[in-house]
Amino acid sequence: MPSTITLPQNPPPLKAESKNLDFYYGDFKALKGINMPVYENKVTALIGPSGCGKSTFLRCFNRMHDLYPGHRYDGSIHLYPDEVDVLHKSVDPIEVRMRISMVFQKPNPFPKSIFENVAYGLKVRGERNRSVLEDKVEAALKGAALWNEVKDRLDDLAVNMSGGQQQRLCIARALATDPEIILFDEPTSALDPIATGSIEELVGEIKQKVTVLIVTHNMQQAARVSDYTAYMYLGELMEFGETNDIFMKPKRKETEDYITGRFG
Amino acid sequence: MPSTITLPQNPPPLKAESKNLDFYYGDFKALKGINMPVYENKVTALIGPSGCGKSTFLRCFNRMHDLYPGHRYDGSIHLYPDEVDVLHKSVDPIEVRMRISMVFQKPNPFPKSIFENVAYGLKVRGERNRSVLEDKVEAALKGAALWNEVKDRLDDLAVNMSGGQQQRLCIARALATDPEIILFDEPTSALDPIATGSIEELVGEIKQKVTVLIVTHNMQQAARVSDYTAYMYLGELMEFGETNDIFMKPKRKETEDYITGRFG
Amino acid sequence: MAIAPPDAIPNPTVPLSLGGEARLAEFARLKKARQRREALIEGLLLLAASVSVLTTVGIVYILIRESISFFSHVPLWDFLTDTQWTPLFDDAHFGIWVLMSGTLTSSLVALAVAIPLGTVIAIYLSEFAGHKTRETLKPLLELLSGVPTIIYGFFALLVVTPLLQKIFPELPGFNVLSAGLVMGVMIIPYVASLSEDAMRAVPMSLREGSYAMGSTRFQTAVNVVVPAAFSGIASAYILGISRAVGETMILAVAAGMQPTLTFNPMEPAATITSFIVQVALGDLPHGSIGYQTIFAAGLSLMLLTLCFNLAGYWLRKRFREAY
Amino acid sequence: AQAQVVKIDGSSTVFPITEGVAEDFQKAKKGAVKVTVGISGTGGGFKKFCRGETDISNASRPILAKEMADCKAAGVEYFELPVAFDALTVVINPRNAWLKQITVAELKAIWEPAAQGKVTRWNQVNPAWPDAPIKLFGAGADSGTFDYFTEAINGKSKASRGDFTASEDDNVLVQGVSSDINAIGYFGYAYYAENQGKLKALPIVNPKGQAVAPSEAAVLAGSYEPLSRPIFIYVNAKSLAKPEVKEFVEYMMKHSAKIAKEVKYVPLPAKAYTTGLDHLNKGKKGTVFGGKNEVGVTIEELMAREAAL
Amino acid sequence: MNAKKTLAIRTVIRRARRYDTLVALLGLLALSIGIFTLAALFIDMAITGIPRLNSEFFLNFPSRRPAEAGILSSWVGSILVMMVTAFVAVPLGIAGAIYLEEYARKNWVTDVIEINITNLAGVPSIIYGLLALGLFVYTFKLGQSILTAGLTLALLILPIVITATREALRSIPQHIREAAYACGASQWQVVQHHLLKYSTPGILTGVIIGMSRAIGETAPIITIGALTFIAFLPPAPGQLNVETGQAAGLFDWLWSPFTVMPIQIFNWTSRPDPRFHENAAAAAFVLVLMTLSMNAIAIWLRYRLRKNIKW
Ligand SMILES: Nc1ncnc2c1ncn2[C@@H]1O[C@H](COP(=O)(O)OP(=O)(O)OP(=O)(O)O)[C@@H](O)[C@H]1O
Ligand SMILES: Nc1ncnc2c1ncn2[C@@H]1O[C@H](COP(=O)(O)OP(=O)(O)OP(=O)(O)O)[C@@H](O)[C@H]1O
Ligand SMILES: [Mg+2]
Ligand SMILES: [Mg+2]
Ligand SMILES: O=P([O-])([O-])[O-]
Repeated sequence: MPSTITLPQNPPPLKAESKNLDFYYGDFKALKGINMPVYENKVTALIGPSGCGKSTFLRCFNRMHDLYPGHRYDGSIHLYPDEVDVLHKSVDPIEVRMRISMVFQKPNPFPKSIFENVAYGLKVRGERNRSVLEDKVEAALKGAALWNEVKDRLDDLAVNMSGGQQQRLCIARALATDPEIILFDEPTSALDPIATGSIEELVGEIKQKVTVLIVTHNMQQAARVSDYTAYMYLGELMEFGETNDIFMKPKRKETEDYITGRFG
Repeated sequence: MPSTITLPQNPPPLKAESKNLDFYYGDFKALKGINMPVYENKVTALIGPSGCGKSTFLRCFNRMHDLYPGHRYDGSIHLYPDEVDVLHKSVDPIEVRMRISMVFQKPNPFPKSIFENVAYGLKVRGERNRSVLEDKVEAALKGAALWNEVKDRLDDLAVNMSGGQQQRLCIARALATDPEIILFDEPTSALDPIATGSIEELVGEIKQKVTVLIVTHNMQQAARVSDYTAYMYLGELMEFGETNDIFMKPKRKETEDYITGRFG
Repeated sequence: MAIAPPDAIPNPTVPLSLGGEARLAEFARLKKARQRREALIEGLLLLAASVSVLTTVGIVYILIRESISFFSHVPLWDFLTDTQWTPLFDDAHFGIWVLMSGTLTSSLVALAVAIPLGTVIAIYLSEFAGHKTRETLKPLLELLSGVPTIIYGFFALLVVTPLLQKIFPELPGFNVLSAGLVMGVMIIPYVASLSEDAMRAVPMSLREGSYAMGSTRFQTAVNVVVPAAFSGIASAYILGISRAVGETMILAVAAGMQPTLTFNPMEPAATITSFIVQVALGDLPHGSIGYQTIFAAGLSLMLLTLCFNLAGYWLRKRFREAY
Repeated sequence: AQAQVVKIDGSSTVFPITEGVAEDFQKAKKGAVKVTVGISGTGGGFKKFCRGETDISNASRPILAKEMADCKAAGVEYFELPVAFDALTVVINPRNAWLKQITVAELKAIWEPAAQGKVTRWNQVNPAWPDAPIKLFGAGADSGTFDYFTEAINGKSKASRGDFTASEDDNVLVQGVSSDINAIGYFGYAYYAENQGKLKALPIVNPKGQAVAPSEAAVLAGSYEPLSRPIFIYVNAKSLAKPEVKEFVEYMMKHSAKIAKEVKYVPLPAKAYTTGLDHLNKGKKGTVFGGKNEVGVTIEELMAREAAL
Repeated sequence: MNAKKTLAIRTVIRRARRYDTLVALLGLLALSIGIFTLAALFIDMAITGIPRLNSEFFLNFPSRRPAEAGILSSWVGSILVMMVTAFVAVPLGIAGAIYLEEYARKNWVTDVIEINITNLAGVPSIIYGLLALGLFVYTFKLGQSILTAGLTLALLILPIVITATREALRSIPQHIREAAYACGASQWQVVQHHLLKYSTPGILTGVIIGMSRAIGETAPIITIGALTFIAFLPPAPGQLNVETGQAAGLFDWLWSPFTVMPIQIFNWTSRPDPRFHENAAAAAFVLVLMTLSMNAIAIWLRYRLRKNIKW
């Protein structure tokens, strides 16, 4: 079944684009021919019922699946402006991950200090200069709206913070390396409403600087934070369009059923 | 906030009743002053958002919490006709459990043969007579609509059956001892739709003989199988009434919000 | 081992000016370079992992090499059927059964202590004891396995044997019984600790199922927990058996090293292990038949433990935890 | 650079003496010379000695023809220096009231290879003795004690029954005999002397028909026969070129008498030690026993032979 | 429910509960057998041995005079041997475990290694002694040296270290690895920056338990032929020899003859003079104290330190 893709009238510059993307967990085909644009400095939400392949799709962008044997990509995801295909086998997944950060469902700070958590991406990139590190950590923590809360205890263990703070820390960690895209996989599903609110706000802010791709199972959240929405079902992209359109006048019956809660 | 309890016009005989039931996990008060009737040979469904205390309440009936240190009851659950308070500390929890069976969320057959699984409760009750055991096992398996599928392989290991069969086996195990009440804690949440359907059917049948208390997170299921429904929220019983009433004309806004999916 | 960081910080690492094939080639080059480093590390790690294999190969090689020379002097048939073991005497006999009988008898005595006690302790700790009790008693029990075995040996000889002689006045000063009993106590923690781990790994839902049927702790333990944890418990037993069969110093010190073909624990006996140290204690004239004898004995011991380990492997495969 | 180490190995019987000398010597040299003393049994000691692995070998019997050949093949020449006399002691449990003395023939009946599995009760040896099981304890097959005892009793070195508790560790034997009323065992006199409370030494009927218990006097008088034996050290002639070895051996010859007494052996007359030194200085190598384990050599005979080298 | 049925059920329950009591009692009894043995052993040694424990006992070499004999050469020997053991077993064990847990793909090679490690853990220690004798002493000609003993014990405890490390690695949740990879870390960086750090308590526990096992091992050391009177210390690097004026090399001590605590104990107990048995008891007391405190530290580490790493 072909996807219903409604491109915006004046499309913003493309940041990435998946082309005929199939994905296999061993013999199981979890993604089926996904074609989808990702626009620069916009938030794109992936929605769909549990098991439809949202996370699978998201994790293709930073080649997270490479960590597990038997996981296989087919097709391509092009990154703009240089148009490199991140799934191409000559491309080092580590390089891809250096350009595309990720924030996970459950906050997963390293059991290290707050400072070291944020600085980690920089260290991996070879940055050793302490003052550069300090500046970038501060900027990232400010960007993640966490600086005021933690500036006096940068050496405390990150795992002793609250869930919401931990998730913001993970966002700071992802921001610190100036990525081109940040992937969010249900970043608020382990958080309470207040923490959720602050993360949503944050996503709205960081899109000034970086392109965001976010998986969520919460329709309201998708509606609140995203500019574009993709509805997936059974490994296929059913519908893609501007968020307002998708939620107000979905083109497909399936999308409408899902959005109105009649199903799922 | 007082519960909204709508008793039926011609109430059937009471089988059990919780009175001012509080429950504590250590310092955390998980149940707050629950008063609720359970009618004989009826199915009562407990619904409510995750974490509201449904399982906690259910497990008070067979004193399952006694297995863990620091879990504390306050209040009472009376069992009729003899009006014994199952929570009273002079009452032996083992005796309570012999009168009130339970079926769990995940099928949990013992690593024994099918026959021995079903016969287990009888053996615990001191039954040694092989022919009595055989008769009762057969009756229970028939009651759980499993007899035809397994009668030729009663000596096979129970863990080699499918999930749905295993859950029906657990029901047979619970039925075999002629309990007065059977508690179901989300018995179908680990099963596929077909297995779910057969379990729901089964619940409808066994209520001829035994009183059923069932926890479910699936509104449709509650509507389909139960005669009475209790809606719980944050450890409190919000509303109790006949299932039709609760689903058609809930008395409280919260109940309505939950049932219509506006929340949760 | 510090890994050189990827060359540049700004993204992308490959300049935008490059295009098409050249670009991909540059990517491939970078990837290769990193993969070489990683492959080198992986190789080193693999090397470390194979040390254990080399150890086994070394053991097997040494045992077999010396045993081959041994069996060129002593017919295998004699080795297996002779009822005397006097390899260093003028009238040399090489009946391994003499040592096997000692090994088996002492192991049986030890296991008769360790397996029931260890199992009961495991059941108690996992199903009966409260959290606090378990967390204090289990470590305390595990200390038992930390005592050097030579000390157990003297304990058996100087404390336990005299006590036993009060009960059995006929008991000789060196006997398998006393050594075996002490060895059993030494093995208890191995059996108990591993069995308890296996029992505790049984999911609570299974226990709840049993309790919900109205069973007691004992009924739950015996009918549900133990069968569910069977393969883990079997591994614990196998480890206990390997320990018993391979224990050396307790037997060397307290069991008398008397090579007689007997299964009576009330008598002194030599085991494979105690024979090896006994010879090692004295002389090891490299290349002599005496030297080769201990390797032949060692090979028999190795085969014996291998049998048990294979049995354990099979048991684990056959009775994988099914919950 | 390897430190200067004097390597000694061999007999457990001789060990206490060598160990004592080593201890005092190292103290006297303030740790500049290191001495290791191993216990491999006489036979094991000679194996290493004749491969040139040790400087000095302790021996509780003379070097045997086969060992001489080994040494020769490896080009190892040696000096033979007696250091003391020992009374190989046959012990029984102190509660054993019926055994007063024993003859060599009776010992042979108990210990000969043919007795294995057959002679298991005391009355099988001598009908006058009770119908009780015999519990046997003896030196391990690598020890000079075993060689000497089997030679003296059974007439052939290493010819013994095998079903007894054998140990290189004499204390194991002490423990065994002292805890069993039906036990009989044998080892060096020193171990008996230290454990007199736990053991009873059995008088042996000597070739002259007298029952003699082991004692310093009996050894000196030559009446504790055939179980009196000289014990030796053998010194590698090449090693003697090393100053520390030479120094050690000289020190040993001067102090053996005192230490032998301390560890309950019978010291040789002072002349024996000076003769030994003499041999060293004059380069008189070799053995006076001709590769045979002779039984019943008395102190005088030994002195005479050594003097004649 | 009628009264008769209730009564019947109560009888059944009461009967069943009797077994509960019985098993609880049996369990406690069995536990106390173990713990009493430990106590008896400890007290027995303490009573005999403690009077001998003074500074001289630790600073004297063994001697034929029981009152002057001490354990200097043996405790120094034990520590040196342990150093070699740790130096070999710890890096090898950790590296091997990292390979198996993080790198190895599922194939027959890893299967072989896997089965092999399980088997090695069950190989009697005396067999390691034979390996050392045949291989290190006679084939590689390392002699009866500290090096030989250290290597032997290292092989002996390798499976313990590997297993402990693997368990520690396994207990690190996958999401930590994913987080690190998502930051652009390479596989080795993930190991180096994260896995090794977070598994330290577990690894340490395994290493300590392995070392406490090694320090008490007697049989393999006897097998390599180290039952010897040693009244000197191995040469310290740079130590001047009074006679020759030569300085000892940095690693000379590796080739030095040695003795260790269990051997010293064994030696003393096999002496006729009962006063040596007091020495043996005292040395045994020291050894047991050493192993028990190592075990206690390991257990403490396992129960406490692990709690400090939260995910
Ligand atoms: N590691 C795996 N191996 C095999 N199948 C997998 C694996 N991970 C996911 N799947 C399957 O792939 C499909 C898509 O899974 P995915 O996790 O992408 O769903 P999702 O849309 O993120 O769902 P959710 O909202 O529950 O997170 C599902 O059918 C799932 O069962
Ligand atoms: N063992 C426990 N210790 C402490 N708190 C607990 C425990 N079990 C449950 N709780 C808490 O008690 C509350 C009620 O839990 P309960 O499991 O009864 O919820 P529930 O309604 O059954 O939810 P669900 O639909 O997710 O099963 C929750 O806040 C839960 O976190
Ligand atoms: Mg997902
Ligand atoms: Mg629940
Ligand atoms: O150790 P031996 O003196 O008996 O050779």
